[in-house]
Amino acid sequence: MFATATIALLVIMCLALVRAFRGPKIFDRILAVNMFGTKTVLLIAVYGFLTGRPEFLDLGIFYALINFVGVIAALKFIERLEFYDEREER
Amino acid sequence: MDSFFNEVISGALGRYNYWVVIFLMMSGFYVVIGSTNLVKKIVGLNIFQTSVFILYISIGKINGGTAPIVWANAERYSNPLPHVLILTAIVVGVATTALGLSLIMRIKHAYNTVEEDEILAISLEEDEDE
Amino acid sequence: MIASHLPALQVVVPLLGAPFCFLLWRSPRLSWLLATLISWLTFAISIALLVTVNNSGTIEYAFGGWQAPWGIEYVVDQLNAFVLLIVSGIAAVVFPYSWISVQQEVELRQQSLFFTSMVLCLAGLLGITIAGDAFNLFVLLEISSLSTYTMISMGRDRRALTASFQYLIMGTIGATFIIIGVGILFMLTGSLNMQDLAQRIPELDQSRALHVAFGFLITGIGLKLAMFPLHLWLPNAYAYAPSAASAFIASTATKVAVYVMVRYLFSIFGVNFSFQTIHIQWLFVPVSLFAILFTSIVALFQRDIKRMLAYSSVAQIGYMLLGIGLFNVTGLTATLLHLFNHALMKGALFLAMGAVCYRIGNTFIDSMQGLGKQMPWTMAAFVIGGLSIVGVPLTTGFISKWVLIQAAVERGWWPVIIVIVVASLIAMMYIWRVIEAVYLQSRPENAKNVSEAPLSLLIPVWILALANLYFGANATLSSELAGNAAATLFSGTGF
Amino acid sequence: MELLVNISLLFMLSLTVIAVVRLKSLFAIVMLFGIYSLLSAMIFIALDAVDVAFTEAAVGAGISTVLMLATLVTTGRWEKKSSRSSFLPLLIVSITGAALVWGTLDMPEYGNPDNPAHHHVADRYIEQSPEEIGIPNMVTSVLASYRGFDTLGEVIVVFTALIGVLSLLQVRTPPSVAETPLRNENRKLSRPYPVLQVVALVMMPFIILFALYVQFHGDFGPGGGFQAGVIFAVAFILYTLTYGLDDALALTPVSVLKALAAGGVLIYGGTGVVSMLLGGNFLDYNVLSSNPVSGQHIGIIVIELGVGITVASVLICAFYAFMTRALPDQGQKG
Repeated sequence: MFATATIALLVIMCLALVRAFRGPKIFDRILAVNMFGTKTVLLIAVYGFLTGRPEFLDLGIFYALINFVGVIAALKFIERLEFYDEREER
Repeated sequence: MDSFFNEVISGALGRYNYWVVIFLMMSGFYVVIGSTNLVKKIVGLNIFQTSVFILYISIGKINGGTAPIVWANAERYSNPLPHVLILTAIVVGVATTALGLSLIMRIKHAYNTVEEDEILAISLEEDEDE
Repeated sequence: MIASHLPALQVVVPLLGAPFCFLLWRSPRLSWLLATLISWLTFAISIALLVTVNNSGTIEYAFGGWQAPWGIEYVVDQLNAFVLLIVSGIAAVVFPYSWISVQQEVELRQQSLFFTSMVLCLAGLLGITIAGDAFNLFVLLEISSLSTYTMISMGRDRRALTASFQYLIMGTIGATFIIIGVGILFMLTGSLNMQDLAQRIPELDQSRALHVAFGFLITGIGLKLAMFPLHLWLPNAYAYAPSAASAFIASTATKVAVYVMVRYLFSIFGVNFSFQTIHIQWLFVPVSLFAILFTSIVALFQRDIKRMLAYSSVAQIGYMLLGIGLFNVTGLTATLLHLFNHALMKGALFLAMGAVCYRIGNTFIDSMQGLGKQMPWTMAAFVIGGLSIVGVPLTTGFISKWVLIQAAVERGWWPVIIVIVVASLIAMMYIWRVIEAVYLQSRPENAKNVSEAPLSLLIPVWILALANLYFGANATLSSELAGNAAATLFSGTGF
Repeated sequence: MELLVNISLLFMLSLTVIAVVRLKSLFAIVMLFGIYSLLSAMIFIALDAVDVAFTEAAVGAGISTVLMLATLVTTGRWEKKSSRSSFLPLLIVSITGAALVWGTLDMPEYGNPDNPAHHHVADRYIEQSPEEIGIPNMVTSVLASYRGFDTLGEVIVVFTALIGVLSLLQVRTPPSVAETPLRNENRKLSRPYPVLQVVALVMMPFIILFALYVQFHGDFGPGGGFQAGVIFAVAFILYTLTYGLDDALALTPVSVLKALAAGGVLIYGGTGVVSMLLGGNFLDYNVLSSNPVSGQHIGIIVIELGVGITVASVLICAFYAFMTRALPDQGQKG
């Protein structure tokens, strides 16, 4: 069961990655990165059980924290008008 | 012939990790020396260094090993020494990044651009004026 | 009790002195006083170390009480005791000098940060020299590099920022190459300790991975020591840094990098591997000959004298690599002697330029016209340093060039001697340009009158200038130290 | 299964790197760098390096990315098309890469337990450190004791970076006390992110608690002074992002941070000096107590504390300096 979950997570990570590459808008990328981060947290959890050492869940908590603060930082900085122009991301 | 292929395959399986990491390293290196935007150079430098870290950690991995924290069920542990070296190297890396980025901010303020070509052009003009 | 801790104290004193310098940020003067005190203390320690090594042989110090190779070890032998003396000696002269010069060239807000960086840089350079562990060397290298970038960026010209950034990129690439090399060595031997590596490498000399490690280490160190054509960061970095920083870095940083190169080539990889398996001399000789000629010519066309001196430094590094490339004991002796002598002459020259910059605000050759009458002492010191660069007898520069030529004669490589002579003539031309402007031309009408530099600048300049003359006239001490170290390295019993 | 995870992570890393080379939007590149860092941290977990994974995520995906974003605010987010030819860089990179690949042919096989790297120095760390040092996390043992001097160097590097950042970027001085009432009025009128501010305030104590846990649990699990310092700094970064720089500066004055940064280094170095005075070598913790193992414990706890203090204060201070440049008018906006 853990194996299936791992594969599913890896597939979803690839999909998020594609969104992060293609954009086209800034917000698509931020959302993609956020989703990617969430999946990493889950992958850490699943992988821990898969290898039999789930005590490394600490790491998962920390990734979630970094993810949260990172997204806030990204949003905060693109608030600046000079920074956010209407040009399409490429 | 058969044994030759076996050798190639097992040789490749024993090294695919290194090869991918070398590809990553070289891509990062290319971004550093190939791009003219200073921010992108710093990103490239980080990618280059991070990939070197992966190389080190690959050196320390042992098949069937587990994280080097005492565990009752452990058969064998992976090598902790590369982990220690890389912890130090990561910290050195972020220190360099912070310094590089603050330099970029000052350069932007002084030249109003962060493209190497444009800065070079301005500097050449300045050299001639002197 | 203290005697047994000297190797650790050599680095720990400046390393832990730096935070105190920083804590005195409200009073730059106190920061500077502390920095000066630290530099004198480290100089005293390095003298004590040199004496101990000469009397009782190599000293080893195990950090944390863990024996090598499990712990980190410091090893002092004749070679690095000599380099330690150069680095701390230059620091002991430059640090007292820095106060007045920094007053004028660095913003008040940054002054105590500048002194802290100087101390950190000193600690890093000493640490690189003394380290007996390949990875610890990398960490200390980064301490010295980061503090150097900081010092360079404090120059007044905005080009100081770009120079610092360029150095940061090149320096970090170099450092990363070094860790790749060290990583491969670790992969092959399982050790990071230099003595331990030296024992394990000979068994592996046919391994392709070892050859790659060698390549990466040489390229990485080459970036750090501005080996031609990897020198592009150097001229701007030296030209736009504050004067005190230029003087300190120019006379120590590249020397330490040359030392690391020698250490890797001779002690760690071993003479057999470096010169008979890889044939590194076939890289070093042509590259350094080209570098000597090319950068000397480029130096001729510089209007900023600090920049001219920077190009001349690249040429001098060429001489050092040439000495290694000649691959005999005399050649290596010339390299080590030149480490010492070049530190003295470039120190004197850059300090004299700092004094000029203090009075007239820049170091352009046009602005220095007729300065010989107004700043006679500074200019006289500059002339002594300049003659030393050219290699006039009775100066240190002559000694190292003479030994280098002897080494070339031993090899029978006459073209090399011709290149050395031609390069010396070119050096004479660029130094003559300055002498002509300073003594033979009159002060321009609109230039403001200046007086001689203050004593606190003049004394350090003259200490180094006189050292140039002293060690030029009486070279027994320096040649003995260099000769002994070179002989030990060649005998393969290095460390 | 582990092989599959490993290979797919490497595959995703390669894709990310290719995208970074091709993209022109610096914002996208920085975001992808965050992903790159998370992915490599995942690889570190898969390769049993949990401590490294912790640090890489903290530094790469956390601190570096935030600092890069702050830089982008001042520099703009588009890379200009360069006229420079990419032939020479490509050549250099290909030669370097080819040399490395050639070298791998003689490298010991990946993951083989008999590799020389595992059997010289490392054996002792694995077999004896639990008795000699007495803590289960071998990485912490090696980091703090066997190679403790490297770690002191690492703390000094962080400290050096602070010197550099402070000399290049000045941290804004917060408004004086005289202006405070007016400022408070202004703030009441414009509370831009009420939800975020409440969330941040609720989370702060937990983040700090987590930082303390990582600090003191580092002997038993992944973590230690450096990681704890970063988490601590993240708490204040969150506070700065939601409440503004002025409030953050009032909470943690820069002069205090600077003193703490130097203090952390001195705590670490001081431990070494004390052990010297007690008759051992520099950083020899055995002499700190009558029993060597408990001496090691004391030493490691103290130096990890020094690391944590320096790292936290340096990162907070550097972040403030970057914020001062990136969002200079934040005080008025709220």
